[in-house]
Amino acid sequence: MNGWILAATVALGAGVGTALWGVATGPLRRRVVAQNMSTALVCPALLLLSQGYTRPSYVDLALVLALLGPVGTLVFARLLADELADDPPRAWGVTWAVAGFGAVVVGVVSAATGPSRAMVKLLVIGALLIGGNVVASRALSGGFRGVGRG
Amino acid sequence: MSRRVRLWLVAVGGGALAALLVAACLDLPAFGGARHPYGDRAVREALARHTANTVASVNFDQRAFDTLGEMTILFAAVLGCVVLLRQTRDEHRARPEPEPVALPVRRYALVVLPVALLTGLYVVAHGQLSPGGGFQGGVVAATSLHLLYLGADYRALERIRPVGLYEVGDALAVSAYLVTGIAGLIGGSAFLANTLLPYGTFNTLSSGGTVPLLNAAIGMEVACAVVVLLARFLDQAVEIEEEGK
Amino acid sequence: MNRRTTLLIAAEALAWWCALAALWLVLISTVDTLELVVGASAAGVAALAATAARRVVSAR
Amino acid sequence: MADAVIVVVLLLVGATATTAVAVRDPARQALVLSVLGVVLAVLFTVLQAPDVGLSQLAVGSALTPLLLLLTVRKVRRRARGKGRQE
Repeated sequence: MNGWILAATVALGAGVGTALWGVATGPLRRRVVAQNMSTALVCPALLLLSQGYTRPSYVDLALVLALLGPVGTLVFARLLADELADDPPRAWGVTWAVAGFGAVVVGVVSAATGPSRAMVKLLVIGALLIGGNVVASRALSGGFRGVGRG
Repeated sequence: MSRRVRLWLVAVGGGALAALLVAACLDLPAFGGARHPYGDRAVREALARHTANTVASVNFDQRAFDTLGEMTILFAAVLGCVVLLRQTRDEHRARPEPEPVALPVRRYALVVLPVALLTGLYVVAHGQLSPGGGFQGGVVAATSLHLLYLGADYRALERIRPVGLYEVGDALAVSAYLVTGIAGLIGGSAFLANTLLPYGTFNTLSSGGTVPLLNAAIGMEVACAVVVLLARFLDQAVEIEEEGK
Repeated sequence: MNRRTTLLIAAEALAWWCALAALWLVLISTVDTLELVVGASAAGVAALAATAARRVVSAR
Repeated sequence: MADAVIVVVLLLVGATATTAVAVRDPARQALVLSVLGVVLAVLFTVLQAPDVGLSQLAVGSALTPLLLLLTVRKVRRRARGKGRQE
Protein backbone atom coordinates (compact mmCIF):
# COMPACT_ATOMS: atom_id res chain seq x y z
CA MET A 1 0.00 0.00 0.00
CA ASN A 2 1.56 3.29 -1.07
CA GLY A 3 0.50 6.91 -0.69
CA TRP A 4 -1.42 6.98 -3.97
CA ILE A 5 -3.64 4.06 -3.02
CA LEU A 6 -4.08 5.47 0.48
CA ALA A 7 -5.25 8.78 -1.00
CA ALA A 8 -7.63 6.91 -3.32
CA THR A 9 -8.99 4.91 -0.37
CA VAL A 10 -9.65 8.07 1.62
CA ALA A 11 -11.31 9.79 -1.36
CA LEU A 12 -13.50 6.75 -1.99
CA GLY A 13 -14.39 6.07 1.61
CA ALA A 14 -15.12 9.64 2.68
CA GLY A 15 -16.17 11.22 -0.63
CA VAL A 16 -18.22 8.47 -2.23
CA GLY A 17 -19.60 7.49 1.18
CA THR A 18 -20.96 11.04 1.55
CA ALA A 19 -22.22 11.00 -2.04
CA LEU A 20 -24.03 7.72 -1.32
CA TRP A 21 -25.69 9.27 1.73
CA GLY A 22 -26.74 12.23 -0.41
CA VAL A 23 -28.12 10.09 -3.23
CA ALA A 24 -30.10 7.85 -0.87
CA THR A 25 -31.88 10.49 1.21
CA GLY A 26 -33.47 13.91 0.94
CA PRO A 27 -35.23 15.73 -1.88
CA LEU A 28 -34.54 15.05 -5.56
CA ARG A 29 -32.40 18.17 -5.96
CA ARG A 30 -29.92 16.81 -3.40
CA ARG A 31 -29.88 13.36 -4.96
CA VAL A 32 -28.99 14.51 -8.48
CA VAL A 33 -26.17 16.71 -7.16
CA ALA A 34 -24.83 13.76 -5.14
CA GLN A 35 -24.93 11.57 -8.25
CA ASN A 36 -22.90 14.17 -10.15
CA MET A 37 -20.43 14.40 -7.26
CA SER A 38 -19.91 10.63 -7.18
CA THR A 39 -18.56 10.74 -10.77
CA ALA A 40 -16.40 13.74 -9.99
CA LEU A 41 -14.85 11.95 -7.00
CA VAL A 42 -14.41 8.49 -8.50
CA CYS A 43 -12.60 9.73 -11.63
CA PRO A 44 -9.68 11.28 -9.65
CA ALA A 45 -9.67 8.17 -7.45
CA LEU A 46 -9.21 6.03 -10.58
CA LEU A 47 -6.27 8.23 -11.63
CA LEU A 48 -4.73 7.79 -8.17
CA LEU A 49 -5.23 4.01 -8.37
CA SER A 50 -3.63 3.87 -11.82
CA GLN A 51 -0.63 5.74 -10.43
CA GLY A 52 -0.58 3.59 -7.28
CA TYR A 53 -0.56 0.31 -9.22
CA THR A 54 1.91 1.85 -11.75
CA ARG A 55 -0.34 0.76 -14.61
CA PRO A 56 -0.62 3.65 -17.10
CA SER A 57 -3.24 1.75 -19.12
CA TYR A 58 -5.72 1.99 -16.20
CA VAL A 59 -5.96 5.69 -17.09
CA ASP A 60 -8.40 4.69 -19.85
CA LEU A 61 -11.03 3.97 -17.18
CA ALA A 62 -10.73 7.52 -15.88
CA LEU A 63 -10.96 8.81 -19.47
CA VAL A 64 -14.20 6.92 -20.14
CA LEU A 65 -15.67 8.00 -16.79
CA ALA A 66 -14.71 11.65 -17.40
CA LEU A 67 -16.59 11.46 -20.73
CA LEU A 68 -19.64 9.41 -19.77
CA GLY A 69 -20.16 10.42 -16.13
CA PRO A 70 -21.38 13.94 -16.95
CA VAL A 71 -23.42 12.46 -19.82
CA GLY A 72 -25.21 10.31 -17.24
CA THR A 73 -25.99 13.41 -15.16
CA LEU A 74 -27.26 15.15 -18.31
CA VAL A 75 -29.63 12.21 -18.82
CA PHE A 76 -31.10 12.82 -15.37
CA ALA A 77 -31.20 16.60 -15.92
CA ARG A 78 -33.00 16.11 -19.23
CA LEU A 79 -35.52 13.46 -18.29
CA LEU A 80 -36.30 14.67 -14.76
CA ALA A 81 -36.48 18.32 -15.92
CA ASP A 82 -40.16 18.61 -14.91
CA GLU A 83 -39.49 17.68 -11.31
CA LEU A 84 -36.24 19.65 -11.10
CA ALA A 85 -37.83 22.82 -12.49
CA ASP A 86 -40.06 23.13 -9.40
CA ASP A 87 -37.17 22.79 -6.99
CA PRO A 88 -33.87 23.43 -8.78
CA PRO A 89 -30.62 22.46 -7.07
CA ARG A 90 -28.21 25.21 -6.02
CA ALA A 91 -24.95 23.52 -5.18
CA TRP A 92 -22.19 25.59 -6.69
CA GLY A 93 -20.09 25.41 -3.52
CA VAL A 94 -19.95 21.60 -3.63
CA THR A 95 -19.44 21.59 -7.40
CA TRP A 96 -16.42 23.89 -7.29
CA ALA A 97 -14.97 22.15 -4.21
CA VAL A 98 -15.07 18.76 -5.95
CA ALA A 99 -13.79 20.31 -9.20
CA GLY A 100 -10.87 21.73 -7.17
CA PHE A 101 -10.16 18.26 -5.75
CA GLY A 102 -10.11 16.86 -9.29
CA ALA A 103 -7.77 19.63 -10.44
CA VAL A 104 -5.37 19.00 -7.54
CA VAL A 105 -5.29 15.25 -8.20
CA VAL A 106 -4.74 15.73 -11.94
CA GLY A 107 -1.98 18.26 -11.20
CA VAL A 108 -0.15 16.00 -8.75
CA VAL A 109 -0.44 12.89 -10.95
CA SER A 110 0.73 14.90 -14.00
CA ALA A 111 3.71 16.22 -12.04
CA ALA A 112 4.60 12.65 -11.03
CA THR A 113 4.33 11.52 -14.67
CA GLY A 114 6.66 14.21 -16.02
CA PRO A 115 6.36 16.05 -19.32
CA SER A 116 5.30 13.55 -21.99
CA ARG A 117 2.28 12.60 -24.08
CA ALA A 118 0.95 10.67 -21.07
CA MET A 119 0.89 13.93 -19.12
CA VAL A 120 -1.08 15.67 -21.88
CA LYS A 121 -3.55 12.76 -21.74
CA LEU A 122 -3.97 13.29 -17.99
CA LEU A 123 -4.55 17.01 -18.53
CA VAL A 124 -7.15 16.25 -21.24
CA ILE A 125 -8.93 13.92 -18.80
CA GLY A 126 -8.86 16.63 -16.14
CA ALA A 127 -10.28 19.24 -18.51
CA LEU A 128 -13.04 16.87 -19.67
CA LEU A 129 -13.90 15.93 -16.08
CA ILE A 130 -14.05 19.44 -14.64
CA GLY A 131 -15.75 20.96 -17.69
CA GLY A 132 -18.23 18.10 -17.80
CA ASN A 133 -19.15 18.34 -14.14
CA VAL A 134 -19.57 22.10 -14.18
CA VAL A 135 -21.78 21.89 -17.29
CA ALA A 136 -23.76 19.02 -15.73
CA SER A 137 -24.28 21.12 -12.61
CA ARG A 138 -25.46 23.98 -14.81
CA ALA A 139 -27.84 21.62 -16.61
CA LEU A 140 -29.29 20.41 -13.31
CA SER A 141 -30.05 23.96 -12.13
CA GLY A 142 -32.28 24.93 -15.02
CA GLY A 143 -30.39 23.83 -18.15
CA PHE A 144 -33.60 22.36 -19.52
CA ARG A 145 -36.77 24.35 -19.09
CA GLY A 146 -38.84 21.23 -18.68
CA VAL A 147 -41.90 22.46 -20.52
CA GLY A 148 -41.51 20.51 -23.78
CA ARG A 149 -41.70 16.79 -24.04
CA GLY A 150 -39.27 16.33 -26.97
CA MET B 1 -51.53 -21.00 -1.93
CA SER B 2 -51.95 -18.96 1.20
CA ARG B 3 -49.63 -16.16 2.26
CA ARG B 4 -48.19 -18.27 5.06
CA VAL B 5 -47.24 -21.15 2.77
CA ARG B 6 -45.68 -18.76 0.29
CA LEU B 7 -43.54 -17.16 2.97
CA TRP B 8 -42.44 -20.58 4.23
CA LEU B 9 -41.53 -21.60 0.67
CA VAL B 10 -39.43 -18.46 0.21
CA ALA B 11 -37.77 -18.91 3.60
CA VAL B 12 -36.88 -22.56 2.97
CA GLY B 13 -35.67 -21.88 -0.58
CA GLY B 14 -33.66 -18.83 0.46
CA GLY B 15 -32.16 -20.64 3.44
CA ALA B 16 -31.11 -23.60 1.32
CA LEU B 17 -29.58 -21.30 -1.32
CA ALA B 18 -27.69 -19.38 1.39
CA ALA B 19 -26.39 -22.64 2.89
CA LEU B 20 -25.20 -23.86 -0.53
CA LEU B 21 -23.50 -20.53 -1.28
CA VAL B 22 -21.70 -20.54 2.08
CA ALA B 23 -20.60 -24.15 1.53
CA ALA B 24 -19.29 -23.25 -1.93
CA CYS B 25 -17.55 -20.17 -0.54
CA LEU B 26 -15.73 -22.22 2.11
CA ASP B 27 -14.32 -24.50 -0.60
CA LEU B 28 -12.97 -21.65 -2.76
CA PRO B 29 -9.21 -21.09 -3.02
CA ALA B 30 -7.97 -18.43 -0.56
CA PHE B 31 -8.38 -14.79 -1.58
CA GLY B 32 -5.30 -13.22 -3.19
CA GLY B 33 -3.21 -16.41 -3.16
CA ALA B 34 -0.10 -16.93 -5.28
CA ARG B 35 -1.31 -20.03 -7.18
CA HIS B 36 -3.27 -19.31 -10.39
CA PRO B 37 -3.28 -22.46 -12.52
CA TYR B 38 -5.72 -21.09 -15.12
CA GLY B 39 -4.20 -17.59 -15.17
CA ASP B 40 -0.68 -18.90 -15.75
CA ARG B 41 -1.78 -20.98 -18.73
CA ALA B 42 -3.91 -18.17 -20.20
CA VAL B 43 -1.03 -15.70 -19.93
CA ARG B 44 1.38 -18.18 -21.55
CA GLU B 45 -0.96 -18.73 -24.48
CA ALA B 46 -1.61 -14.99 -24.84
CA LEU B 47 2.12 -14.22 -24.95
CA ALA B 48 2.68 -17.02 -27.46
CA ARG B 49 0.19 -15.26 -29.78
CA HIS B 50 1.72 -11.80 -29.11
CA THR B 51 -1.46 -10.44 -27.48
CA ALA B 52 -0.56 -7.95 -24.75
CA ASN B 53 -4.01 -7.92 -23.11
CA THR B 54 -4.60 -11.46 -21.84
CA VAL B 55 -8.32 -10.80 -21.37
CA ALA B 56 -8.65 -9.97 -25.08
CA SER B 57 -6.75 -13.15 -25.90
CA VAL B 58 -9.13 -15.19 -23.73
CA ASN B 59 -12.21 -13.52 -25.21
CA PHE B 60 -11.30 -13.46 -28.88
CA ASP B 61 -8.78 -16.27 -29.28
CA GLN B 62 -8.84 -18.95 -26.60
CA ARG B 63 -12.61 -18.70 -26.10
CA ALA B 64 -13.71 -16.96 -29.27
CA PHE B 65 -16.59 -19.42 -29.60
CA ASP B 66 -18.02 -18.26 -26.23
CA THR B 67 -17.88 -14.68 -27.48
CA LEU B 68 -19.84 -15.76 -30.56
CA GLY B 69 -22.52 -16.98 -28.16
CA GLU B 70 -22.53 -13.70 -26.23
CA MET B 71 -22.77 -11.73 -29.44
CA THR B 72 -25.72 -13.86 -30.53
CA ILE B 73 -27.44 -13.17 -27.20
CA LEU B 74 -27.11 -9.41 -27.71
CA PHE B 75 -28.28 -9.71 -31.32
CA ALA B 76 -31.32 -11.76 -30.33
CA ALA B 77 -32.13 -9.43 -27.42
CA VAL B 78 -32.08 -6.37 -29.68
CA LEU B 79 -34.16 -8.22 -32.29
CA GLY B 80 -36.72 -9.05 -29.60
CA CYS B 81 -36.84 -5.40 -28.48
CA VAL B 82 -37.33 -4.21 -32.06
CA VAL B 83 -40.27 -6.56 -32.49
CA LEU B 84 -41.83 -5.78 -29.09
CA LEU B 85 -41.46 -2.00 -29.31
CA ARG B 86 -42.61 -1.56 -32.91
CA GLN B 87 -45.39 0.87 -33.74
CA THR B 88 -48.69 -1.01 -33.62
CA ARG B 89 -51.81 -0.26 -35.68
CA ASP B 90 -53.59 1.67 -32.93
CA GLU B 91 -50.65 4.00 -32.32
CA HIS B 92 -49.53 7.08 -34.18
CA ARG B 93 -46.41 9.21 -34.22
CA ALA B 94 -46.47 12.72 -32.79
CA ARG B 95 -43.78 15.17 -33.83
CA PRO B 96 -41.47 15.75 -30.87
CA GLU B 97 -41.34 19.37 -29.82
CA PRO B 98 -37.96 21.08 -29.66
CA GLU B 99 -36.66 21.47 -26.14
CA PRO B 100 -35.13 24.76 -24.96
CA VAL B 101 -31.59 23.87 -23.91
CA ALA B 102 -29.18 26.22 -22.14
CA LEU B 103 -26.35 27.31 -24.43
CA PRO B 104 -23.42 25.89 -22.37
CA VAL B 105 -25.09 22.48 -22.30
CA ARG B 106 -25.61 22.52 -26.07
CA ARG B 107 -22.01 23.57 -26.73
CA TYR B 108 -20.74 20.89 -24.35
CA ALA B 109 -22.78 18.23 -26.18
CA LEU B 110 -21.47 19.34 -29.59
CA VAL B 111 -17.83 19.30 -28.42
CA VAL B 112 -17.96 16.06 -26.43
CA LEU B 113 -19.85 14.09 -29.12
CA PRO B 114 -16.82 13.73 -31.46
CA VAL B 115 -14.39 13.32 -28.55
CA ALA B 116 -16.43 10.47 -27.07
CA LEU B 117 -16.85 8.89 -30.51
CA LEU B 118 -13.07 9.01 -31.03
CA THR B 119 -12.50 7.54 -27.56
CA GLY B 120 -14.89 4.69 -28.36
CA LEU B 121 -13.02 3.94 -31.58
CA TYR B 122 -9.72 4.13 -29.64
CA VAL B 123 -10.95 1.62 -27.08
CA VAL B 124 -12.11 -0.74 -29.85
CA ALA B 125 -8.85 -0.46 -31.82
CA HIS B 126 -6.64 -1.03 -28.77
CA GLY B 127 -8.61 -3.94 -27.33
CA GLN B 128 -5.67 -6.34 -27.68
CA LEU B 129 -3.22 -3.89 -26.07
CA SER B 130 -4.92 -2.11 -23.17
CA PRO B 131 -8.08 -2.63 -21.08
CA GLY B 132 -11.16 -2.44 -23.23
CA GLY B 133 -12.24 -3.99 -26.48
CA GLY B 134 -15.15 -4.22 -28.84
CA PHE B 135 -17.94 -4.25 -26.28
CA GLN B 136 -16.71 -1.35 -24.17
CA GLY B 137 -15.70 0.85 -27.11
CA GLY B 138 -18.89 0.07 -29.00
CA VAL B 139 -21.05 1.16 -26.08
CA VAL B 140 -19.04 4.40 -25.66
CA ALA B 141 -19.33 5.22 -29.37
CA ALA B 142 -23.07 4.51 -29.42
CA THR B 143 -23.66 6.58 -26.28
CA SER B 144 -21.76 9.50 -27.79
CA LEU B 145 -24.30 9.87 -30.61
CA HIS B 146 -27.11 10.30 -28.09
CA LEU B 147 -25.49 13.46 -26.77
CA LEU B 148 -27.35 15.06 -29.66
CA TYR B 149 -30.65 14.09 -28.02
CA LEU B 150 -29.45 15.42 -24.67
CA GLY B 151 -27.95 18.63 -26.06
CA ALA B 152 -30.61 19.41 -28.66
CA ASP B 153 -33.72 17.32 -29.28
CA TYR B 154 -34.88 14.05 -30.75
CA ARG B 155 -35.44 15.43 -34.25
CA ALA B 156 -31.80 16.50 -34.49
CA LEU B 157 -30.70 13.01 -33.49
CA GLU B 158 -33.03 11.39 -36.01
CA ARG B 159 -31.52 13.40 -38.84
CA ILE B 160 -27.98 12.07 -38.36
CA ARG B 161 -29.03 8.56 -37.32
CA PRO B 162 -30.75 6.55 -40.08
CA VAL B 163 -31.84 3.51 -38.02
CA GLY B 164 -32.07 1.29 -41.12
CA LEU B 165 -28.36 1.69 -41.79
CA TYR B 166 -27.51 0.71 -38.23
CA GLU B 167 -29.71 -2.39 -38.48
CA VAL B 168 -27.81 -3.40 -41.63
CA GLY B 169 -24.51 -2.63 -39.88
CA ASP B 170 -25.48 -4.84 -36.95
CA ALA B 171 -26.20 -7.79 -39.23
CA LEU B 172 -23.03 -7.17 -41.29
CA ALA B 173 -20.86 -7.13 -38.16
CA VAL B 174 -22.32 -10.44 -36.97
CA SER B 175 -21.61 -11.97 -40.38
CA ALA B 176 -18.07 -10.52 -40.34
CA TYR B 177 -17.41 -12.41 -37.08
CA LEU B 178 -18.76 -15.63 -38.60
CA VAL B 179 -16.80 -15.13 -41.83
CA THR B 180 -13.57 -14.68 -39.86
CA GLY B 181 -14.38 -17.93 -38.04
CA ILE B 182 -15.08 -19.81 -41.26
CA ALA B 183 -11.88 -18.40 -42.77
CA GLY B 184 -10.01 -20.21 -39.99
CA LEU B 185 -11.85 -23.40 -40.94
CA ILE B 186 -11.00 -23.02 -44.63
CA GLY B 187 -7.42 -22.03 -43.74
CA GLY B 188 -6.85 -25.56 -42.58
CA SER B 189 -7.45 -25.60 -38.82
CA ALA B 190 -10.64 -25.10 -36.78
CA PHE B 191 -13.59 -22.69 -36.60
CA LEU B 192 -12.42 -19.33 -35.15
CA ALA B 193 -8.87 -20.69 -34.69
CA ASN B 194 -6.26 -17.91 -34.60
CA THR B 195 -3.82 -19.51 -37.05
CA LEU B 196 -4.56 -17.54 -40.20
CA LEU B 197 -2.72 -14.24 -39.80
CA PRO B 198 0.85 -13.51 -38.66
CA TYR B 199 1.02 -12.67 -34.97
CA GLY B 200 2.96 -9.42 -35.60
CA THR B 201 5.20 -7.47 -33.23
CA PHE B 202 4.24 -7.62 -29.55
CA ASN B 203 2.39 -4.54 -28.22
CA THR B 204 1.59 -2.95 -31.60
CA LEU B 205 -1.76 -2.45 -33.28
CA SER B 206 -1.20 -5.30 -35.75
CA SER B 207 -0.33 -7.93 -33.11
CA GLY B 208 -2.49 -10.85 -32.07
CA GLY B 209 -3.53 -12.35 -35.43
CA THR B 210 -7.33 -12.31 -35.80
CA VAL B 211 -7.92 -10.76 -32.35
CA PRO B 212 -8.09 -7.13 -33.64
CA LEU B 213 -10.40 -8.17 -36.51
CA LEU B 214 -12.84 -9.95 -34.18
CA ASN B 215 -12.61 -7.00 -31.80
CA ALA B 216 -13.57 -4.60 -34.59
CA ALA B 217 -16.51 -6.83 -35.61
CA ILE B 218 -17.77 -6.93 -32.02
CA GLY B 219 -17.28 -3.18 -31.68
CA MET B 220 -19.41 -2.49 -34.76
CA GLU B 221 -22.03 -5.02 -33.68
CA VAL B 222 -22.38 -3.57 -30.18
CA ALA B 223 -22.39 0.06 -31.36
CA CYS B 224 -25.10 -0.63 -33.97
CA ALA B 225 -27.11 -2.80 -31.56
CA VAL B 226 -27.11 -0.12 -28.84
CA VAL B 227 -28.10 2.58 -31.34
CA VAL B 228 -31.02 0.46 -32.64
CA LEU B 229 -32.08 -0.45 -29.08
CA LEU B 230 -32.04 3.17 -27.90
CA ALA B 231 -33.84 4.25 -31.08
CA ARG B 232 -36.76 1.95 -30.20
CA PHE B 233 -36.84 3.18 -26.60
CA LEU B 234 -36.68 6.83 -27.72
CA ASP B 235 -39.40 6.27 -30.32
CA GLN B 236 -41.68 4.85 -27.64
CA ALA B 237 -40.85 7.47 -25.03
CA VAL B 238 -40.92 10.55 -27.26
CA GLU B 239 -42.87 9.95 -30.48
CA ILE B 240 -45.34 7.08 -30.38
CA GLU B 241 -48.71 7.81 -28.84
CA GLU B 242 -51.80 5.69 -28.48
CA GLU B 243 -54.86 6.56 -30.55
CA GLY B 244 -57.70 8.43 -28.94
CA LYS B 245 -55.64 10.86 -26.97
CA MET C 1 -26.16 24.85 -51.08
CA ASN C 2 -23.73 27.13 -52.86
CA ARG C 3 -19.97 26.93 -53.14
CA ARG C 4 -19.34 29.20 -50.20
CA THR C 5 -21.23 27.03 -47.70
CA THR C 6 -19.60 23.89 -49.08
CA LEU C 7 -16.20 25.47 -48.57
CA LEU C 8 -17.12 26.52 -45.03
CA ILE C 9 -18.30 23.02 -44.15
CA ALA C 10 -15.10 21.51 -45.57
CA ALA C 11 -13.00 23.93 -43.53
CA GLU C 12 -14.93 23.09 -40.39
CA ALA C 13 -14.52 19.36 -40.94
CA LEU C 14 -10.81 19.84 -41.59
CA ALA C 15 -10.38 21.81 -38.37
CA TRP C 16 -12.18 19.08 -36.41
CA TRP C 17 -10.03 16.43 -38.12
CA CYS C 18 -6.80 18.17 -37.09
CA ALA C 19 -7.94 18.55 -33.47
CA LEU C 20 -9.17 14.95 -33.22
CA ALA C 21 -6.05 13.50 -34.88
CA ALA C 22 -3.95 15.39 -32.31
CA LEU C 23 -6.16 13.93 -29.56
CA TRP C 24 -5.57 10.41 -30.95
CA LEU C 25 -1.80 11.02 -30.78
CA VAL C 26 -2.23 11.93 -27.11
CA LEU C 27 -4.31 8.82 -26.33
CA ILE C 28 -2.00 6.18 -27.83
CA SER C 29 1.21 4.96 -26.22
CA THR C 30 3.48 3.80 -29.07
CA VAL C 31 3.44 5.52 -32.47
CA ASP C 32 3.86 3.53 -35.69
CA THR C 33 2.54 3.74 -39.25
CA LEU C 34 -0.54 1.54 -38.80
CA GLU C 35 -1.42 3.46 -35.65
CA LEU C 36 -1.30 6.72 -37.63
CA VAL C 37 -3.46 5.30 -40.45
CA VAL C 38 -6.10 3.98 -38.02
CA GLY C 39 -6.00 7.24 -36.07
CA ALA C 40 -6.46 9.33 -39.21
CA SER C 41 -9.52 7.30 -40.25
CA ALA C 42 -11.05 7.33 -36.78
CA ALA C 43 -10.52 11.09 -36.56
CA GLY C 44 -12.16 11.38 -40.00
CA VAL C 45 -15.27 9.53 -38.86
CA ALA C 46 -15.49 11.62 -35.67
CA ALA C 47 -14.92 14.87 -37.62
CA LEU C 48 -17.77 13.98 -40.01
CA ALA C 49 -20.05 13.28 -37.04
CA ALA C 50 -19.05 16.58 -35.41
CA THR C 51 -19.76 18.62 -38.54
CA ALA C 52 -23.07 16.85 -39.20
CA ALA C 53 -24.18 17.32 -35.58
CA ARG C 54 -23.40 21.03 -35.57
CA ARG C 55 -25.18 21.58 -38.88
CA VAL C 56 -28.28 19.70 -37.74
CA VAL C 57 -28.45 21.67 -34.50
CA SER C 58 -27.94 25.10 -36.09
CA ALA C 59 -30.30 24.36 -39.01
CA ARG C 60 -33.38 24.25 -36.80
CA MET D 1 -3.08 -3.29 5.16
CA ALA D 2 -2.67 -3.55 1.40
CA ASP D 3 -6.22 -4.87 1.16
CA ALA D 4 -7.75 -1.85 2.93
CA VAL D 5 -8.86 -0.32 -0.37
CA ILE D 6 -10.58 -3.57 -1.36
CA VAL D 7 -12.42 -3.69 1.98
CA VAL D 8 -13.53 -0.04 1.67
CA VAL D 9 -14.80 -0.50 -1.87
CA LEU D 10 -16.54 -3.78 -1.02
CA LEU D 11 -18.35 -2.04 1.84
CA LEU D 12 -19.35 0.78 -0.51
CA VAL D 13 -20.69 -1.71 -3.06
CA GLY D 14 -22.66 -3.51 -0.35
CA ALA D 15 -24.14 -0.27 0.98
CA THR D 16 -24.98 1.09 -2.48
CA ALA D 17 -26.58 -2.15 -3.65
CA THR D 18 -28.71 -2.36 -0.49
CA THR D 19 -29.77 1.27 -1.00
CA ALA D 20 -30.67 0.56 -4.63
CA VAL D 21 -33.03 -2.17 -3.44
CA ALA D 22 -34.45 -0.10 -0.57
CA VAL D 23 -35.34 2.99 -2.67
CA ARG D 24 -38.82 2.52 -4.13
CA ASP D 25 -39.35 5.27 -6.72
CA PRO D 26 -37.90 4.16 -10.10
CA ALA D 27 -36.39 7.56 -11.00
CA ARG D 28 -34.59 7.84 -7.67
CA GLN D 29 -33.61 4.20 -7.95
CA ALA D 30 -31.95 4.97 -11.29
CA LEU D 31 -29.83 7.60 -9.54
CA VAL D 32 -28.61 5.08 -6.95
CA LEU D 33 -28.09 2.52 -9.70
CA SER D 34 -25.80 4.85 -11.62
CA VAL D 35 -23.71 5.42 -8.47
CA LEU D 36 -23.67 1.63 -7.97
CA GLY D 37 -22.33 1.20 -11.51
CA VAL D 38 -19.45 3.58 -10.87
CA VAL D 39 -18.60 2.00 -7.50
CA LEU D 40 -18.67 -1.49 -9.03
CA ALA D 41 -16.24 -0.28 -11.70
CA VAL D 42 -13.86 0.81 -8.91
CA LEU D 43 -14.25 -2.60 -7.24
CA PHE D 44 -13.27 -4.36 -10.47
CA THR D 45 -10.30 -2.00 -10.82
CA VAL D 46 -8.94 -2.66 -7.33
CA LEU D 47 -9.39 -6.40 -7.97
CA GLN D 48 -7.18 -5.88 -11.08
CA ALA D 49 -9.91 -6.51 -13.65
CA PRO D 50 -9.94 -3.23 -15.60
CA ASP D 51 -11.60 -4.78 -18.66
CA VAL D 52 -14.70 -5.66 -16.66
CA GLY D 53 -14.52 -2.29 -14.93
CA LEU D 54 -14.53 -0.54 -18.28
CA SER D 55 -17.59 -2.54 -19.40
CA GLN D 56 -19.36 -1.59 -16.18
CA LEU D 57 -18.49 2.09 -16.64
CA ALA D 58 -19.59 2.15 -20.28
CA VAL D 59 -22.93 0.49 -19.55
CA GLY D 60 -23.67 1.75 -16.04
CA SER D 61 -22.86 5.45 -16.18
CA ALA D 62 -25.07 6.66 -19.03
CA LEU D 63 -26.79 3.82 -20.92
CA THR D 64 -28.67 2.14 -18.05
CA PRO D 65 -30.07 5.42 -16.61
CA LEU D 66 -31.15 6.48 -20.11
CA LEU D 67 -33.02 3.20 -20.77
CA LEU D 68 -34.63 3.27 -17.30
CA LEU D 69 -35.74 6.90 -17.43
CA LEU D 70 -37.11 6.56 -20.98
CA THR D 71 -39.19 3.62 -19.78
CA VAL D 72 -40.42 5.59 -16.76
CA ARG D 73 -41.37 8.50 -19.03
CA LYS D 74 -43.33 6.22 -21.39
CA VAL D 75 -45.21 4.57 -18.52
CA ARG D 76 -46.05 7.93 -16.92
CA ARG D 77 -47.26 9.36 -20.25
CA ARG D 78 -49.49 6.36 -20.75
CA ALA D 79 -50.91 6.69 -17.27
CA ARG D 80 -51.55 10.40 -17.88
CA GLY D 81 -53.22 9.64 -21.24
CA LYS D 82 -55.48 7.03 -19.62
CA GLY D 83 -56.36 9.45 -16.82
CA ARG D 84 -57.43 12.07 -19.37
CA GLN D 85 -59.68 9.62 -21.25
CA GLU D 86 -61.62 8.56 -18.19
